[in-house]
Amino acid sequence: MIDAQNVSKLYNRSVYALRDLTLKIEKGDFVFLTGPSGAGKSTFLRLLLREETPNKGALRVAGRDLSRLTTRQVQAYRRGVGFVFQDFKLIPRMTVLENIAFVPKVLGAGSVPMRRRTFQVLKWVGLQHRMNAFPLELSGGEQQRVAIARALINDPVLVLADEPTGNLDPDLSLEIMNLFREINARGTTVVVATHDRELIRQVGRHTITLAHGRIVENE
Amino acid sequence: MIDAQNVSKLYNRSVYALRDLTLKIEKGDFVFLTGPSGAGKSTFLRLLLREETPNKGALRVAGRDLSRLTTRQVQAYRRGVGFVFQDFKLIPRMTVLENIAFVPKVLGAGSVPMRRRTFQVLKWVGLQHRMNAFPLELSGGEQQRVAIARALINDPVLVLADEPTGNLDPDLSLEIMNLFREINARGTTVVVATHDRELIRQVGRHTITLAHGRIVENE
Amino acid sequence: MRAFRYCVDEATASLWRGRGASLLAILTIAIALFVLSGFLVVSSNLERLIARWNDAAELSVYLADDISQEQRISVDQVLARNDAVVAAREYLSKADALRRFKRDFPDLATTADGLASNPFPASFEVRLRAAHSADDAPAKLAAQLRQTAGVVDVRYDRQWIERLSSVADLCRLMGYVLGGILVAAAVVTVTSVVRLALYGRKDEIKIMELVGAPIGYIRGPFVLEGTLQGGLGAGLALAALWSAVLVVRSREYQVVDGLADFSATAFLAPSLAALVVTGGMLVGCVGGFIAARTPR
Amino acid sequence: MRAFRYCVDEATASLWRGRGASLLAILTIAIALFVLSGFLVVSSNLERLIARWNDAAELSVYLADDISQEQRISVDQVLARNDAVVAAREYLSKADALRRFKRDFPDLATTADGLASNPFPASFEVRLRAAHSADDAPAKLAAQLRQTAGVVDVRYDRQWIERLSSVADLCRLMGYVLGGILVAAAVVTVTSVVRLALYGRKDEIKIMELVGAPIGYIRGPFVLEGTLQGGLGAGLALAALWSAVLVVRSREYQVVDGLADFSATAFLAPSLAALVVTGGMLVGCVGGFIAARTPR
Ligand SMILES: Nc1ncnc2c1ncn2[C@@H]1O[C@H](COP(=O)(O)OP(=O)(O)OP(=O)(O)O)[C@@H](O)[C@H]1O
Ligand SMILES: Nc1ncnc2c1ncn2[C@@H]1O[C@H](COP(=O)(O)OP(=O)(O)OP(=O)(O)O)[C@@H](O)[C@H]1O
Ligand SMILES: [Mg+2]
Ligand SMILES: [Mg+2]
Repeated sequence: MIDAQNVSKLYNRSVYALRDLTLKIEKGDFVFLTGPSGAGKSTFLRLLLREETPNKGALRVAGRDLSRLTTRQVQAYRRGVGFVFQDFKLIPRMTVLENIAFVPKVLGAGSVPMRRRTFQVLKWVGLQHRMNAFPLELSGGEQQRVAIARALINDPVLVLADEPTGNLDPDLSLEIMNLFREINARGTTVVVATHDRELIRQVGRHTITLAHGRIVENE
Repeated sequence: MIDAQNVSKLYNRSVYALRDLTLKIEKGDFVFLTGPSGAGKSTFLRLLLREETPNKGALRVAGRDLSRLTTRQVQAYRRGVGFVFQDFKLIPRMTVLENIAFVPKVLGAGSVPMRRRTFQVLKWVGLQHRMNAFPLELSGGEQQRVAIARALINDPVLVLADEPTGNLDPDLSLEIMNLFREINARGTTVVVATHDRELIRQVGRHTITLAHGRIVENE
Repeated sequence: MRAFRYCVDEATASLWRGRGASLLAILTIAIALFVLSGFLVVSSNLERLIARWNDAAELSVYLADDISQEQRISVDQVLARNDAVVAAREYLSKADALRRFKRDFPDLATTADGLASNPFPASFEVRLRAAHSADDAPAKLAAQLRQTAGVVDVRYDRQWIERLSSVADLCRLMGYVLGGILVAAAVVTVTSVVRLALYGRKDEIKIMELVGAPIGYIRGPFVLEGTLQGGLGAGLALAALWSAVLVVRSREYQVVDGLADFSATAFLAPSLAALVVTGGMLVGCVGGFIAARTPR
Repeated sequence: MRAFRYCVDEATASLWRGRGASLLAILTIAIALFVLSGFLVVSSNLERLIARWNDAAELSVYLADDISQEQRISVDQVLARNDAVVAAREYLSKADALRRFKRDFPDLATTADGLASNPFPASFEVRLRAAHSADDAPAKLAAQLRQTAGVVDVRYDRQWIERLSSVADLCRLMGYVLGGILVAAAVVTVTSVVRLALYGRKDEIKIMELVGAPIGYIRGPFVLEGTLQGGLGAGLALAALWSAVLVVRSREYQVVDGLADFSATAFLAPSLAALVVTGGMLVGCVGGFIAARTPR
């Protein structure tokens, strides 16, 4: 599914965020990405969303070279990926419901099945009672769950989650992880960046540890 | 230091974020505020910063009734409080250094002692090498540490931190907590809202647990 | 179709949500277009006025004192035949000419009375058609008249017409300059208003791009919002202008009697009004497009 | 003092950082003020022109054909004594008057030649001072002259003056209306530009408030930024206008000869130019203040 060959990412101030990263993630895998703050976890996920392109090396997802996509292809590719952002990235002027259903709606999903699907994901993350609230009216953990719900609505083939439980208490974190596991069981590839060693221990899956932009452990 | 009498907070959509909260926090205390997502932790801290006022009850900090302050008094009060926001609230157009030194600078701190002080806090949070970066060029954990540094620069009498380690790995989290403990040892009152039970266990202090806007445990 | 409905919904909702900012944008556009089309009204009325003044251009055909009845009639017929050029003609006898001289120069009236004989010739005073007052048809007519028996002299007021058309030229020149400046002002204003309004939305656009929304859906509403703002602004400007015209018309105010008649002030021609609205929408559309293209 | 230096630093830095948006704001202000002060230039030049036309108003003092040398000198002395009203005087002999008649009415020249005696009286042609052309000092002078021996008639061109001043009135009226609209346009534009620019900053203002920054420090830079934008815009407008005036001046273009002389086109008086700059800064300041007051 994911095939990174000698990928390096260097930001403008000559900070190497990733250095010569080579790794393979198979279709259907559930992978934890961990490492200290500033290790390059978010950067790797950002490359996978094609928010950035690598300065060196090739990154292929499902056979496509991400550096070689046109703007339109990028949009289509992103629609197949569910992304949970570290800083949520909700649209403040839209309600919870609108934030979640935005992309399927503009893609022309029928309104009845879409509504049902939206309720379903909202229930998964335990937010059905807040569906008409605006993001700024939600607690940190609630916003995070909206971000998770948005990532799941489209039945993506790849779910990328950046610190999806940073603002959640341990019980809720485990619930969300079970949700990801459930989705993974249905064949979706899942990559989760997290600091929460406790969580990794409890879920216990393939874990890649980064430090200073390099892989230090892969098991 | 903090004296809440029957404080209730109700947001526009008739959601009770806090209900009849009565508690006292002594000067020099180190208090953890915990509880599930949406329990009202951030709301309580926001009341303490006077970002919001309670709908019912009285909230006094250092003898001042927070509902009775003029705009100018509010600004002065806030300068005595160090606040770490759950969503960081850094100013994107300012560098790390400017973000941290902004308030002391406008208050007329001499530029030499201020520079020394700024370097000191940046070193505490381990970010001296990124001081000229802009917030959007930082990883999540780095931004969080900048927010912590800003809260500490003014030698505040009260430090309020909302999920200050949500984006940090366990080792860094413990380091930051040690920093708070150090400050606390010098007489500053510290209130930290967190989900991280592991951290609370390790630091082991006065812990107030909220659920649905009420205190369910206070020990 | 679905895309279009989505854009319309979004754009109107956004206009409504940000009504403070939108109102300011619309007002700014309206004022720019008001001044611009106000200029158009003034200039078109001025042209009409100049045309009317041109109309007043005259050809004087002086007749010999000893002209015969037949000769006079034949001169009259030459004028009648040339009715493509001649708007009106009036016969002024020697007595009439003396009276007119006395009226125009009252301080010389007594002097004129002291004269033994009436020195003023009889004449035909000819009003030319406006359409021809600038080309050489009147000159040809003058030449023809000069050869007609009984005509002493033909005085054709070229200088007066040339002065008028140089005034008209100047008006037009000022019009182009002022019009150009104001169109530039409108474009800059709309673009800046739309862009500035969108600076506040760049995060939103970024998020939409990151979740894979199709480009049309990201930009469409902004373009449409700009277009709507432009159209509304233009409509407002025309409404304001129309009231201004009504106010001017109602004034009982005549300067230099007969030269300017305010009650006849004309509004913009329908096609010009449509052009203003279309122009406003186009400018808004372009502004919205530019703004949505480069949100960073 | 420290607060002020901070505000200046912040405002200029912010202008520089957001130079795209700021440039648009400045340009918009510049165009609004350009049109506004352009109008001021046109109107002040028009007033000067009218004053000059007024200056041309004349008093004609017709003398008897049999006037004695002493009488003529005493009439001249009456005029000389009234030099508060009289700008210039010129003696026109009977022969001069005939020449002028022939020049002004060439088609009657032959007729005039045929006259036995010269019917035109000698006269003093008097130019009045502009300051007095509207009050009744000229009328009093005329009355006095009428009683002077050797004077046949005094013709005082009241009607011409009244027409001119009604034209001037109309110009002034149009000036007020247009000026009012354009000032409104400038205010709305600046306010909206500053406000819109600040919508994008409301998060920042909120954060500053939350970390306890003093109010002056939060608002000061925005107010100053608006003021700077206004001032820069005004400066730009004046520079553009100055070039426009130079262009107009360089034109070899005289309409209705002698009535309007473009090469003498005057720029704004320094005090007016200062007013435009101050006005721009004031408007920008008010806009910045409003914008910083209500960021939510
Ligand atoms: N501005 C607001 N308007 C309406 N409701 C709000 C607002 N802010 C918070 N709430 C609601 O109040 C409740 C408490 O929110 P609060 O942010 O205090 O929770 P929290 O304990 O900080 O949760 P978390 O751990 O997820 O950050 C939540 O149900 C939230 O949806
Ligand atoms: N836009 C950017 N410009 C410059 N440097 C950047 C940018 N984004 C990230 N960096 C730097 O790249 C490095 C890796 O950042 P990244 O966000 O990938 O870390 P992370 O592993 O996600 O950390 P955290 O756990 O704190 O979120 C950091 O040192 C960061 O400062
Ligand atoms: Mg990260
Ligand atoms: Mg919270």
